[in-house]
Amino acid sequence: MTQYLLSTLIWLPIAGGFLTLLLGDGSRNLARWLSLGIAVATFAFSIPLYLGFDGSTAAFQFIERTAWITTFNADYSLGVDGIALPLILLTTFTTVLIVAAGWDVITERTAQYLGAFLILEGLMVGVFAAMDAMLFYFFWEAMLIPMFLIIGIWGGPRRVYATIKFFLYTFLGSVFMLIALIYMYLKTGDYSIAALQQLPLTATEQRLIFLAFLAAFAVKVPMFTITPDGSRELSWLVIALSLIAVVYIGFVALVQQDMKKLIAYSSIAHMGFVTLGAFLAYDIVANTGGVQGAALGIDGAMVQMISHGLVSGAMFLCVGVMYDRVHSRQISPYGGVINTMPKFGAFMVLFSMANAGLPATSGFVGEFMVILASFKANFWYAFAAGTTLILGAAYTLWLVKRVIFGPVGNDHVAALTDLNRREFAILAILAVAVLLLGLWPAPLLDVMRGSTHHLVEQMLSTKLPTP
Amino acid sequence: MNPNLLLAIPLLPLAAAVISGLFGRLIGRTASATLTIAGVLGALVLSLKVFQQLAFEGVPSYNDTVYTWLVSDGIRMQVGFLVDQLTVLMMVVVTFVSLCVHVYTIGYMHDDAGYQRFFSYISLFTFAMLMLVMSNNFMQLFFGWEAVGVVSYLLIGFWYTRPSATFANMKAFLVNRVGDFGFVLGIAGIVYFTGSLDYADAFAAAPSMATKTLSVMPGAAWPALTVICICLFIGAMGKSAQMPLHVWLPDSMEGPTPISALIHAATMVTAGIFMVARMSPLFELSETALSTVLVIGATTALFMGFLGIVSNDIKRVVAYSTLSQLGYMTVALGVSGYSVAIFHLMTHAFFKALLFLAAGAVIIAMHHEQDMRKMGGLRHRMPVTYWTSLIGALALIGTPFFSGFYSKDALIEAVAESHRVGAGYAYFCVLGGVFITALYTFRMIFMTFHGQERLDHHAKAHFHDVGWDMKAPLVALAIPSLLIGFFTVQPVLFGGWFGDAIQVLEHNDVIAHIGHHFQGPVAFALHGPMGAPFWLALGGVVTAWLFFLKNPSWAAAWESRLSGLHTVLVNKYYFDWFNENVLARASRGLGSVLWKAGDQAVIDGTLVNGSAKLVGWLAGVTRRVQTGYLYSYALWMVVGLAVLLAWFLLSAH
Amino acid sequence: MTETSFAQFLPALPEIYLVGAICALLMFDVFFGLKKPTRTASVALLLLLGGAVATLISADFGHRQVLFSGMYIADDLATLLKLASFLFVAIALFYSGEFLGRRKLQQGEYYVLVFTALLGVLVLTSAGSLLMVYIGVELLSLSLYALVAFDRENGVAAEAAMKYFVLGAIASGIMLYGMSLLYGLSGTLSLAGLATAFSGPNSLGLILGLAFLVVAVAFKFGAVPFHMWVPDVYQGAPTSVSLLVASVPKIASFAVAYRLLAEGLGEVSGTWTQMLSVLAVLSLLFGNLIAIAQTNLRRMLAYSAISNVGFILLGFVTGTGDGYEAALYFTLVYVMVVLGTFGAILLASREGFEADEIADYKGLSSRDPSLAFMVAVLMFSTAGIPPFVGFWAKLRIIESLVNVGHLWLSIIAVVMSVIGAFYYLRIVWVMYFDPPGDLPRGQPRLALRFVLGLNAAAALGLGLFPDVLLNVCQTVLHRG
Amino acid sequence: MITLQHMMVISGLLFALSVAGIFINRRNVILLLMCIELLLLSANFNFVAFSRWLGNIDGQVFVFFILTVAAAESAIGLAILVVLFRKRRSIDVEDLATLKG
Repeated sequence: MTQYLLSTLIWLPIAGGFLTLLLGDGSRNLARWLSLGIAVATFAFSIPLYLGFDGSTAAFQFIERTAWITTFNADYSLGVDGIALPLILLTTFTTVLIVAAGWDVITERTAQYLGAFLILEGLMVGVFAAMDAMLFYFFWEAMLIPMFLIIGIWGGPRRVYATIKFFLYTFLGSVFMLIALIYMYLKTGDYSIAALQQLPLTATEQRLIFLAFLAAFAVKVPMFTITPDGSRELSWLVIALSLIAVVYIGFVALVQQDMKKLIAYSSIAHMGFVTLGAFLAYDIVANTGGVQGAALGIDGAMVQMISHGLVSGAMFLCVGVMYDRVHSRQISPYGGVINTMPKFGAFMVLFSMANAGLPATSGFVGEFMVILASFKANFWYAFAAGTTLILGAAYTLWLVKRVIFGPVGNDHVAALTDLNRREFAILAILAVAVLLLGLWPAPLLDVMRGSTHHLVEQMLSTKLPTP
Repeated sequence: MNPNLLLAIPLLPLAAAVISGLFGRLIGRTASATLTIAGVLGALVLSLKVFQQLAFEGVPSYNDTVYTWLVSDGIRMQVGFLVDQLTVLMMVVVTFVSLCVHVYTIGYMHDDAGYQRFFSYISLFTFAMLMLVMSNNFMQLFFGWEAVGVVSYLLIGFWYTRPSATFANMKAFLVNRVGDFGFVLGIAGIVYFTGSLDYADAFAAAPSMATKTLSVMPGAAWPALTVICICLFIGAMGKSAQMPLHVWLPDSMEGPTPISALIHAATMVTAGIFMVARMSPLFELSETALSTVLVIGATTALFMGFLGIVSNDIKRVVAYSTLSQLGYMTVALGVSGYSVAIFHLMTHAFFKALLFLAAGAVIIAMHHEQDMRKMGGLRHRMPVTYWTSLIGALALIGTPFFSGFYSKDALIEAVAESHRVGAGYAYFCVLGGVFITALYTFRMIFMTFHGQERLDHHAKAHFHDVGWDMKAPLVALAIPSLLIGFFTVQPVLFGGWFGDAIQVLEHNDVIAHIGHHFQGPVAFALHGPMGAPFWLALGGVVTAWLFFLKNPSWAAAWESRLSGLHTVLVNKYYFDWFNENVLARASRGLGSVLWKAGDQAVIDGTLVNGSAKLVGWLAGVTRRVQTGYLYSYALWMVVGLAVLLAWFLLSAH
Repeated sequence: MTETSFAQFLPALPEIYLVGAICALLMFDVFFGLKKPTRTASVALLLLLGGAVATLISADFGHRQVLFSGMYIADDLATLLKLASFLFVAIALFYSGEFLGRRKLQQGEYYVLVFTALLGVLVLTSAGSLLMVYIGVELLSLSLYALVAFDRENGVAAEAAMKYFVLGAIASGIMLYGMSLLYGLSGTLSLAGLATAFSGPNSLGLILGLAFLVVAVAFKFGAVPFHMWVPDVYQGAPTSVSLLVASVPKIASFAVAYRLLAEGLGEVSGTWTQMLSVLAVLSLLFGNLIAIAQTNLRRMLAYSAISNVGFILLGFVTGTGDGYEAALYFTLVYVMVVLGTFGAILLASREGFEADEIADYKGLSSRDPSLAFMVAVLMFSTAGIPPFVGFWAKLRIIESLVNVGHLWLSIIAVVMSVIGAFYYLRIVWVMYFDPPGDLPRGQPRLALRFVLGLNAAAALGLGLFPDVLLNVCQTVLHRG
Repeated sequence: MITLQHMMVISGLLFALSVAGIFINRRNVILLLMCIELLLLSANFNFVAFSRWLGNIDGQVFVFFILTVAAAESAIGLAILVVLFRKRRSIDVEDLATLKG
């Protein structure tokens, strides 16, 4: 079974998704239970992945390899390292919650909604598990389709333009990555990421390829180790963008009147920490002459990514809970929600605190680690990153103050009903996850250790001939 | 020392908090109260046990890890305890005051719907504070640091339907976050040099850090340890409400009074003082940092005292007094008198908690009336409260033999002994502060308990003294307020109680200098009237008597004569005005500008929508080439052919 | 006639068979089909399948045979293209059946014209001389002109036919002029002869002749600026004819380009690849841009075709076997998907509702979910999004371009295909995000739906397992 | 002496004339058909000339094919013209512009 574990994690939800699509809305309940079953089963299958994983080594595990496209020498090769594993777990975990969260909220085209999410899940696992660059790109691009449909059909107002924009600009970003991949393939004759990492490249090539990857904003951090010298040279760009994301977006989030937008902006700021942490290695070496801190930054980035998935997801769910009742995402129609929804209020405050990076919640771990690491690179990096302590708290707590606290704002709020059992369960599971990760992140870090160290080595290697 | 015993100390309140928080409605009011009180009582008893072991049984101090939070890049982040003399003193103070507050809460919150929630919060707070003081590393310190912040956020906003409360709690959290911002940078700096978060490693590396520099600005290399210490102190400024980060504390009086006693007198605000004392091996090596501490503390001590004179809200007077006293403690830190800072912290915890709880008792008796102008003559109506308050007030102004006298007098002498940059200014401030302290303290006592009754009809009709559930804690706190200084000044200050917990360089050791003249607590107290502080305090009391009891019209006259100064004071030096109208407004304005100009106009408008529009426009224009007329189609073909021919023929030849 | 001489004709069996089939179909229609036209349609389908069999019988895999003094080439490429042509024409006729019946176009002549057009395609795939190219082109074109105008009650169709005819004739004239120049320079009409004749530096006359021929090829493909007929014909012709024009002739165009340029004039590829690169870029640019502004689905597909032709031409621009292979793969994939797209239009259409405006597809996902799903698959495939086969087609072209160092061309190609993705997405958007209004619900037409489903499934299947078709293309061109 | 160059010039002129005729003529479709014949003629002229000059018969064979095809082409062109006229009552080129954009 473990032999095909990754394939199962990819194709089970995809097949389940198609099955759900086939069921259609005629048997809505069946579709719900089926998709929940599939999501839970997928999550269950991802647990042996964690249990059987050896975190002490950087080697890929649960490897599957079959020839796929002989013409391109591209293989269907899957495997996980310490960096992919947590992301896969996050994916399978959140999908269960997403399916449950949409249970009776999505009344239109329920089956399509659930099916699209299951398919998306499979594709995402594929993205994380792919060891072949072409396979990675294949899954990566294919993800656009369910995302396009999900945003377009079930998104908010102006969703159609939003989803078209989203699709085209993501597509534009990733085609450059494609050209870069092809370019390298033509030099190695192989699409396997490991082979691409061995490929010698000139400084200019590395620079361009790095930028192409950046355009696609590759979630696959290890991809950047293909161009260590290019990364070294252009890491300032990523760091600058990250810090801008943290500070600039912090201010922008402060003035949002739409809760969802506010959370979306805060999510950008959090992702700024991810990219910041991932690219500190070069500055750290330049500044301190040692590597300590580089892996800390990458670890922090990873924890931040996982935490961001949980916390932002939870915040969006909270907005959804209110939207289902009042049908507004603006802040102004609310106020004093905690009076009528005490349980919900408690959750919302908890997740807001996590969003503001409070210790003992998952939101703290990654931020703390990245700030520590960024000090090693440059005092001002840490300074700029540290402002999130103030800005993040400011926009989050101001949101909480205006929405949750205060006297009952109006009749809508007065008529609110507290969480139902399903909503409670979902938020409670997320709350437990957020606290668990915050109180004891060691298991997560243990899994990644080997891989992050390997990653740092790769980043700090050079492909240029020594002069 | 038994690690399980140590572990039980913070976990008992935590467990009680979790149970009464999550299942409070299920188990009921009484059970929640009993449970949390039992939890804190357990913590107190165990703390005393640890105290006994350390103080009398000669058990060495404890420093070990409970569990590894995470390991990344060889940096171990752990949860662990360092229990030495400094820690155990804090533990006892925290759990004792907390216990009093818990008991007091039974009466104070009796009619409140959020009874269980309140107990849960204060127990949680006790847990967070214990984690803070017991920590043996910076990660956990920061955890406790932020955790007390968030619980105080919850507590200040306990009455969440009051807009003023939700505003105050947000303000408190944000201002604290400004401090934490500095704090986290300081921690990062320590990790930068030591690669470890443990105190022990940091202290061991302190001498080497003192020789290193950080190039913060290009070309300017700053002494690393100074940068780190100042960053850490910024954290302390937030938590211990030092100017200019003090603004949250007066506003936080929006919370229920027990909170004020717990958070704003005894525990949370002293976290900063404790932290600097804990970091004495680092601070000692940076004169610049200590001078900064000294000046900021001195300024706070004097100028926050002034505000107490003009405030009419009984709780706010105590709050400004707290600010001022925190300034005193900071001054003590600044002159390397860490032990006297902690000593004053301890005595202050008792008498200030007492004053807060007494004020709370008055407020409850007056049916939530906090304006002292509507009180007066209450000493007959609530004698227990009056007498305990008086004890607290006398302790606060430093009456000989009262606990506050020992700590404050030693503190002032320590400042006098110091030759650090800023010590002169500090000496002036702390001496002036003595007069001011006596003035506002007795202004409060006189306006509340003496003179004519100025109660309105409603208050008079419904007035009823508080029950013994609230009086008992007052008495329980009055005893140490009166006595603890007398009994502990010798061992704590001059008996080497702190041992290695606090490290002072020999040439900085002002306390040792005072110790040469120390001949026991009685002599020390009798020596009091020989010094300026005693007469200044007496002057303050007399002035208060003249202006606010004997001739209240004088107060009004002086008020109008000094109306400019008065306005400045009433507006609290315009700090709030500045923060709200300049800082907050500028941030929101910047946010709006960035959003509208940056996000909407440039990114969305120009880059995203603009490029889409451009493509759409091009599409509309180019489609017109297809006119539908055959001859134009033919023409395009011919033109195409001609251009191809021309191009290639010309380029070929 | 001896046994061996008969064997000499065997490689030409597909064409011979088709000529016979045309006669048979004419006769059948006269005797049996006039009263029940559906019979003729069924027979035509059978005959096409027979043609595929005949192609297989005549094929001699892995060998290249040259017949009739070099006029006729039988190789793997020809076999593949012929098989594909038979198959695709059969699918096209199957899709059109209902439509033709409804529009009273189901007459024997229609099928005969389709067959003659197909004959033109077959001739082109095996063309070994300029004369054969000319004959093939004219066979195909003349049949198509007639087919476009086949619906005599439709003035717009006649207009489209007229434009097509006039422009096509000009293109023929240009091609002939170019052929005459090449003939004058080399003294031979055979493509093999041309290949040996030109090897030195390019003379003025050669450039002249090449330019004329390139223009003619570009016209057949419908590359900018020789594309003007494409949108008008796609929109004006009866849908079944648009389907035909959009599909199989692309195979013929590939064959012409390959035989004429790659094989015949391969030695001077430097010149014509440059010319083609200009046309390819223009096609990508204008095709994608103007398609965005369209409201008529068929017209939009026409511009989409123009942009896709840009991709095919980019394959030729490489001037390498790798690029030709990519172009072949792209052509086959494109034709397959475009068949499905037009099939979907035919399935959606009904009496009085042509379903050729984009707005006609509003809310299709709720009116006819399975059709909407299939259209979405085909659209995503054309846009080049994995896991559909269109992705590999584009990837293959870009890879061949990067391989010869044409980085800029490949960047233009991908950027334009991102812009192009917009109008494919708009179809999905209209189907899935817009409310249906009072547009009619779907009709069952199960047979058509089933085959269309297979068509869409092929787009997915070949996308998941692209190796099959990629290997076929590789084999065909490398051994041939 | 008439040389190949003369022939080429003539055929070039014929070609240019016919092409010009096609896009300059904005009136009548029949004129277009005639221009197309002229276009084919220019190619024929070339073929014959080259064939003669090269002493190679292939070109002249080609011409026969072109002539035949041209006949078929004219037939189809005229047939389309008839259909068009029947529906539109006009053979004006200017009127052939319902499909555009």
